Amino acid sequence: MEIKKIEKTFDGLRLLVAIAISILFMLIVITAVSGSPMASLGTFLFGPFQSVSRIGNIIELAIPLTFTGLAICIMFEANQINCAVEGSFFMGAVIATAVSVFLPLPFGIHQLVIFLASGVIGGLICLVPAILKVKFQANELVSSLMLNYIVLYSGLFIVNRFLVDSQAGYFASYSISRSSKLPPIVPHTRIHFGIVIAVLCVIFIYLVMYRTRLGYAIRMAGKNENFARYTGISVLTVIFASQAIGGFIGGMAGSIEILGMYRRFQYTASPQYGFDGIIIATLADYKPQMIPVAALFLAYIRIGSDILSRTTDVPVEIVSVVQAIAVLFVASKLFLNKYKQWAIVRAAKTKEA
Amino acid sequence: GTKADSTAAGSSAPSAADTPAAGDKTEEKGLKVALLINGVLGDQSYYDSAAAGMEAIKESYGCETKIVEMGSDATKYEPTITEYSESGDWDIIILCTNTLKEILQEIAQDYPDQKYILFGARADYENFNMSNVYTVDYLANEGAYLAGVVAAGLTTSKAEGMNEEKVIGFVGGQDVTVINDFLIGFIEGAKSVDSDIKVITSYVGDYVNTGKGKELALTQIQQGADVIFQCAGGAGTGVFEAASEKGVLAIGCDADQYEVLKSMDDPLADVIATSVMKRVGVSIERAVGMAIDGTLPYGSFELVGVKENVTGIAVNDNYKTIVPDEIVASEEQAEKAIVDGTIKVSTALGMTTEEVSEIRNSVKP
Amino acid sequence: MEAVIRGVFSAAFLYSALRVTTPILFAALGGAVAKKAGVTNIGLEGTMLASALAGVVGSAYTQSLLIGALCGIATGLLISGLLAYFAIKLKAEIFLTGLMMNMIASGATVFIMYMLTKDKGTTTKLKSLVFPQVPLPLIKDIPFVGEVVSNHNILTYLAFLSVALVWFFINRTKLGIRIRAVGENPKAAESVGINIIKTQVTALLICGFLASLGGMYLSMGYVSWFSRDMTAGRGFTAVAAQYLGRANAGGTLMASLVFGTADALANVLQSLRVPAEFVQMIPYAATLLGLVFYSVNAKRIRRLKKLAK
Amino acid sequence: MDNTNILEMRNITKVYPTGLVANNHVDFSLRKGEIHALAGENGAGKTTLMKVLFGLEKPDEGEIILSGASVSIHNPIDAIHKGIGMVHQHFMLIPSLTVAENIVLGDEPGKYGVLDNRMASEMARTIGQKYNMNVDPEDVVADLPVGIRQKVEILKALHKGADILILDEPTAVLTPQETKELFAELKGLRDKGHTIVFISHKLNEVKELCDRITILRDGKDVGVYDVKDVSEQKISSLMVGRNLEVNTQKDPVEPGRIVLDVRNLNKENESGRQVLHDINFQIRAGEIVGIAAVEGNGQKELSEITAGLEGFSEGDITVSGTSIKNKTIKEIRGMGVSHVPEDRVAVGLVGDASVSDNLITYVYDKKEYSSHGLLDRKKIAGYARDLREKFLVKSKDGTEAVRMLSGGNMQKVVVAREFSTNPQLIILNQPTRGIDVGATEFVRQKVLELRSRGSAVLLVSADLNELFELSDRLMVMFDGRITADIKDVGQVTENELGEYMLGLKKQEGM
Ligand SMILES: Nc1ncnc2c1ncn2[C@@H]1O[C@H](COP(=O)(O)OP(=O)(O)OP(=O)(O)O)[C@@H](O)[C@H]1O
Ligand SMILES: Nc1ncnc2c1ncn2[C@@H]1O[C@H](COP(=O)(O)OP(=O)(O)OP(=O)(O)O)[C@@H](O)[C@H]1O
Ligand SMILES: [Mg+2]
Ligand SMILES: [Mg+2]
Repeated sequence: MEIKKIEKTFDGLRLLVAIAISILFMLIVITAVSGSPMASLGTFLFGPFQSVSRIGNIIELAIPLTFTGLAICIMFEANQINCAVEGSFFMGAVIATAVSVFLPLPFGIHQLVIFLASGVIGGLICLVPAILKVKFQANELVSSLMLNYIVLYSGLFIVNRFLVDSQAGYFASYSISRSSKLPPIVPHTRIHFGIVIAVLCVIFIYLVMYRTRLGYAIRMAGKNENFARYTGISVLTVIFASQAIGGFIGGMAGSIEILGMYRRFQYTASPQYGFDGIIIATLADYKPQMIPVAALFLAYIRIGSDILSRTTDVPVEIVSVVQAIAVLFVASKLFLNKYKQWAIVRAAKTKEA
Repeated sequence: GTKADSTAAGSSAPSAADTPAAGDKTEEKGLKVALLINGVLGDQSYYDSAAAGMEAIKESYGCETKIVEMGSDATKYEPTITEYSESGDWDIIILCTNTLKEILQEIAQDYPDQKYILFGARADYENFNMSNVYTVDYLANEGAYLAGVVAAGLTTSKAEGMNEEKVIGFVGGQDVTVINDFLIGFIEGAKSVDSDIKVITSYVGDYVNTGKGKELALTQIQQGADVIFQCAGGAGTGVFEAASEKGVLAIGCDADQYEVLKSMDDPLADVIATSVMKRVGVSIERAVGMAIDGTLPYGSFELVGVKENVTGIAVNDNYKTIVPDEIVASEEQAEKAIVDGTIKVSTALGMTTEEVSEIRNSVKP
Repeated sequence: MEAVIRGVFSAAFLYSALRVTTPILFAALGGAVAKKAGVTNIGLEGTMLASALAGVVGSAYTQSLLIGALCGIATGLLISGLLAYFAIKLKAEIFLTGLMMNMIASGATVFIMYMLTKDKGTTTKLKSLVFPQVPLPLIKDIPFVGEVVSNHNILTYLAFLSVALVWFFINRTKLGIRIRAVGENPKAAESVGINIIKTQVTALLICGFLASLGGMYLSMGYVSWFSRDMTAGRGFTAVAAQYLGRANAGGTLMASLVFGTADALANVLQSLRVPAEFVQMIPYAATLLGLVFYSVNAKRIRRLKKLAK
Repeated sequence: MDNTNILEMRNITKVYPTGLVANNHVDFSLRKGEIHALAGENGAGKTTLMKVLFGLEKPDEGEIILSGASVSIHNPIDAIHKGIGMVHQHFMLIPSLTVAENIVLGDEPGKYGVLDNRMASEMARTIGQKYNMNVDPEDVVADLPVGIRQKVEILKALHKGADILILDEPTAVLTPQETKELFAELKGLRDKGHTIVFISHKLNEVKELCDRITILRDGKDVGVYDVKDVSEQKISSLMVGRNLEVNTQKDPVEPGRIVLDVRNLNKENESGRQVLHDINFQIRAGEIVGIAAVEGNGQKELSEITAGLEGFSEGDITVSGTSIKNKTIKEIRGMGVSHVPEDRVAVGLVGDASVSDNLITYVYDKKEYSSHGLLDRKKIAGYARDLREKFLVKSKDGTEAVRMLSGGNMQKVVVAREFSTNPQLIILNQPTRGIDVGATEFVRQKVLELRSRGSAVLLVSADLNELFELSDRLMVMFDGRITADIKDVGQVTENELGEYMLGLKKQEGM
């Protein structure tokens, strides 16, 4: 137990040091660019908490990140490096718009139908690389990267052809119908009902992964496919089910984002939440229960740097560098390893003695 | 050559800023103006032009200015605009495009004391109480029409670099309404010169892929195009490169791109026969000037185009050297016709996707 | 339609296919070298992007093409080195590290460009240099062939030459054998005294070098400036090409050519009456089909082999 | 042999990141020109100690003294420079390279960074001739049988100038004949002045080959002995710290009904080679049928086909009268078939999953282990705990990853899982490979327990002792055919069996 504690401590420490390094980097950049570095740093760090609506912004942004993080979590746990969640999210948003605009339904039912439709389409998209892998041994990472472009252009085609509101004056669909919106649930923010679904999804994925047969099969087959074959766990089921579930969540996430945060569909490029999901899942160490925490963290530094760039001269682009640095150090398994080894040796020795 | 002037002097619009009066306005310090854009700077056209307008406001009226790039994530727009409105620090908040219009329509009612200028859109004054918002939009199609006249004139002429075929090209960023508004005007203008003219249309797919922009232009040139109009933001620079490589001509967009490139000593400038201008910056400067004078009609909408000298084509040294006199003459004639209303240029605003693609396909080679 | 057919069967089309292939080929070859050492480098996109800017900045400020090129290469090495540091030395997930490199490059290039030029779009303000186009003596006079093959950018020739160099390097040099050993069985390589980390880092640096040439081709050959995110997914395509080519020099060349041709074709097809979105899909769809076709073919070859026995 | 130490490892302590103290103040020394055995139970720390010596692991304490001088060995290059070579238990070869390339790897001949292939082949040939181990330098390693690969491994170390040669369980994958050949070669090396460290769990081999022995127990060294002074009995009791009953007690069991029935089985592999020819045999309930064969003669295919892992071209296999043809592995397992695979790490276990997760594979989908549609964690944990206790798996609480266990304990996890399903038929493939005496004895005991309970057992093993000890009937396979079916195991000598295995002899009517 001693050792486990040391590992936990060091994982925590690594997280803190990683964050400290990225903040230090931010400080250096700010100093180089801005006249009043300390004030700017304060804006970056504390700005996001300065008003209810800004805190709201963090949570609003964390919602889609949580979904795609969960999707990636279950897909990668099955050892399928499938990046098609990106496509699922985009197409989910497109389908959500289509159903919202063209299929009038009562409030409540409308949302359910949309979740289902975009979830299904998202699931189907993520199944494509899985099928290509099973049938043609095509590497799912490569095929999903290519697939994302195909999905993006197909989605744009659908919007352009069927959904675009030529009165809008910009590239946007008809307005999302009132009956399908996800209402805000916290006053003075735009935090919408999607957060409830996100929490439910976290619980759902946690239960699937650790309390169901499918989850057991996914975890075992994901770590050793030979083992699964040999013990009679169906690898096909694992691949298809994990990709379908992940894709479903990804697709549904697209619809929730559109219904909760947008008036009209207006993406002209993919918003990259699928790739963000990979960051989230890594930060959370593929633990479903940690996904929302990672999502909130990422959302926090993004909102912080947004505020920073709005109020100072620091260009917003720098945030991607800061994010990447934080993620890199957190993901570096051997970072601070020397000290960890030292602590472990010491602990082991005291136990011996 | 009044069109080449950078001052805005709309003949009908109430004019306060038509003479740049840098010196005597600086005393009136204190007006704080913020520009919130739903993108990032560096497109060398729309947003940059607006930014130049802000710079001019600072210079001319001594305003304190700020530009906020809200990026492409649409979920950030509403909180940012709200935050700026709430702070009360800014006398005027300037917003742009239809994307922000819908958000502003809701926010503006909540902050009746805050003044807004919205350009590049037409606000819905009937359904929303927006007495604190002034809106101005541009007739880009009119400028593009003139470019079409010039392009068609060139391709059928014996000017340098022009081939036998009556083919011109259009490279757009994306197949979307704002871009297609240029396209429709361009095609109409070209056809007014010669109804058999062919226009090859390609879209880059985004506004950044310069390589693709160049590749598409090269392909068009290979198919016989000798004047190519680019509306592809940053990717459009690739079109100039292709034109320069193959010895044909190009037409720029939004700003006078010849002058922009020339000022950087860029040899590419020479292939730019003219540019379709949308003098966004000028219209901002003009509006703020009117606001200072207290003459800005908040609560109303203005549509400005060739007539107001906000859109149009760039008549610069290069244009004068490259374009033969008879084409210059026919362009001037078309311009007059637009100003006096004898020519009504179609617009892509309100057209369905099919209608646009029908027009586009009808002139494909 | 006619125009399209004329377009596809012309020397200009083949010429443009080679031109479009160039940056992808460089990056894919780099990816192949890394892959041989057991590292899938998904950071090619970022490496290319960063080098594209560095080359422009370097050549603009020194007015020396050589120094510009060296700056670009150094930046490619730097990004690869960073990737190696985190992925190889600190054992961060390689796939994630690659994505992060892309993220860093995408943000940092705009940031630096803005610092230098106050412009976030392109560097046209900087007077940077370009690599020259070179007509091939003798060959240039052969009809058709000359039009296709001659008068390319010097980097295009270098890219195709690199195919042979990479082949020789991987199969015939000591370092190449070591790289293969490390990629195939790192523990075994380590047990004979090969430093796995050093070897993988070297492979990644070579990868960075090649990718940097691909990046500079974009900003200093293809066009003459840097613009934000100008790689536009070519790095990912290179990963696909490298995979399709099984990380072998020849295979990677073939795959890159397929993609380059599909891309050139898409440009020509834009003048057809097909929705632009579908045309834009072509290169990616072609790659996806390539993946499928490849496996079908591999299966057939296996069957034939079986019959032969 | 003189009595001066050429190598001393003093006070070596190695703590793994898991907190496990693998070497605890270990002293180890070598004399020039000796073959020195290193023995100990699974997880005693043998491999770790040698990895420290070869620079693959960094010790947390202690020093290494080579030829009288204190040295530090940071990595294998240092070790190689100092004349230390290591042959790992698992092959360390690059399959796609040739023998010559493998041998020179790390120290390749050639100018300007270009590999000189001719020179490499020449060097490989020369070194092979010098030590009388003939291999074709141009062969690609992927195509070679294990025996030859073992030689390549040794040549590789010798080529690098190893004076001290560490061999970590080199015989685990060899046939008796190959082992004999290896021993002759090792003795030859000793005579040429090389010093050899020999790790093995087979004490008879230690007795036959080695001069001295160092015994590790639980990470500590329990002493150095001259091999001629200690009996096998004594060695194993030193290893485990208690006395061991080495000879398995086998109760007579009356075989029952036919459980496994294999008829006219033929199999063609991927590349079209016929690997099994007309295999026919039965196994009855309560019967252990052993298969003896040199590696690559179809025994692996036979066991994998029977377990359902691979299909077959012709014939039929029935278990208790039901054919397994076109059945999924899950269905086959449902028919009461269990299987202990040859490779526990790659196939038999999920290294990154917990010990408990590795134990519950066959019960997690049973009704009684779920409630309300979710897995009942308490019940499952209880099941896993019972198994750990029953099969003496050394693990704290079952939550640590299986890869942290030693080889023997890993094998116990596999055995625990496979034996606890009440199998009608169990297929055992190398059930005790590379595990220590104690664990081996334990596993064999469990096999006999199954037999008493009426399971049919198909046993494939490279360990002839094991086959003799456990089998009620022995079959020999050669070139995909059954060449001998020995009903009375007591009647056949090891030598005779070897002749069948090598295809020198064939039983009448086979
Ligand atoms: N990399 C590692 N990380 C953590 N623990 C390890 C590692 N390598 C070995 N161990 C543990 O250290 C102990 C000693 O292992 P070692 O391999 O030295 O034993 P061994 O004597 O070689 O056993 P065997 O006979 O099974 O090969 C074992 O309990 C093993 O689980
Ligand atoms: N990375 C690791 N983390 C934790 N434990 C490990 C690790 N690598 C190896 N081990 C443990 O250390 C033991 C020794 O590892 P090694 O690679 O020497 O295999 P081995 O013991 O020789 O193999 P065998 O299990 O066949 O005896 C393994 O049996 C395993 O239990
Ligand atoms: Mg060992
Ligand atoms: Mg072992």
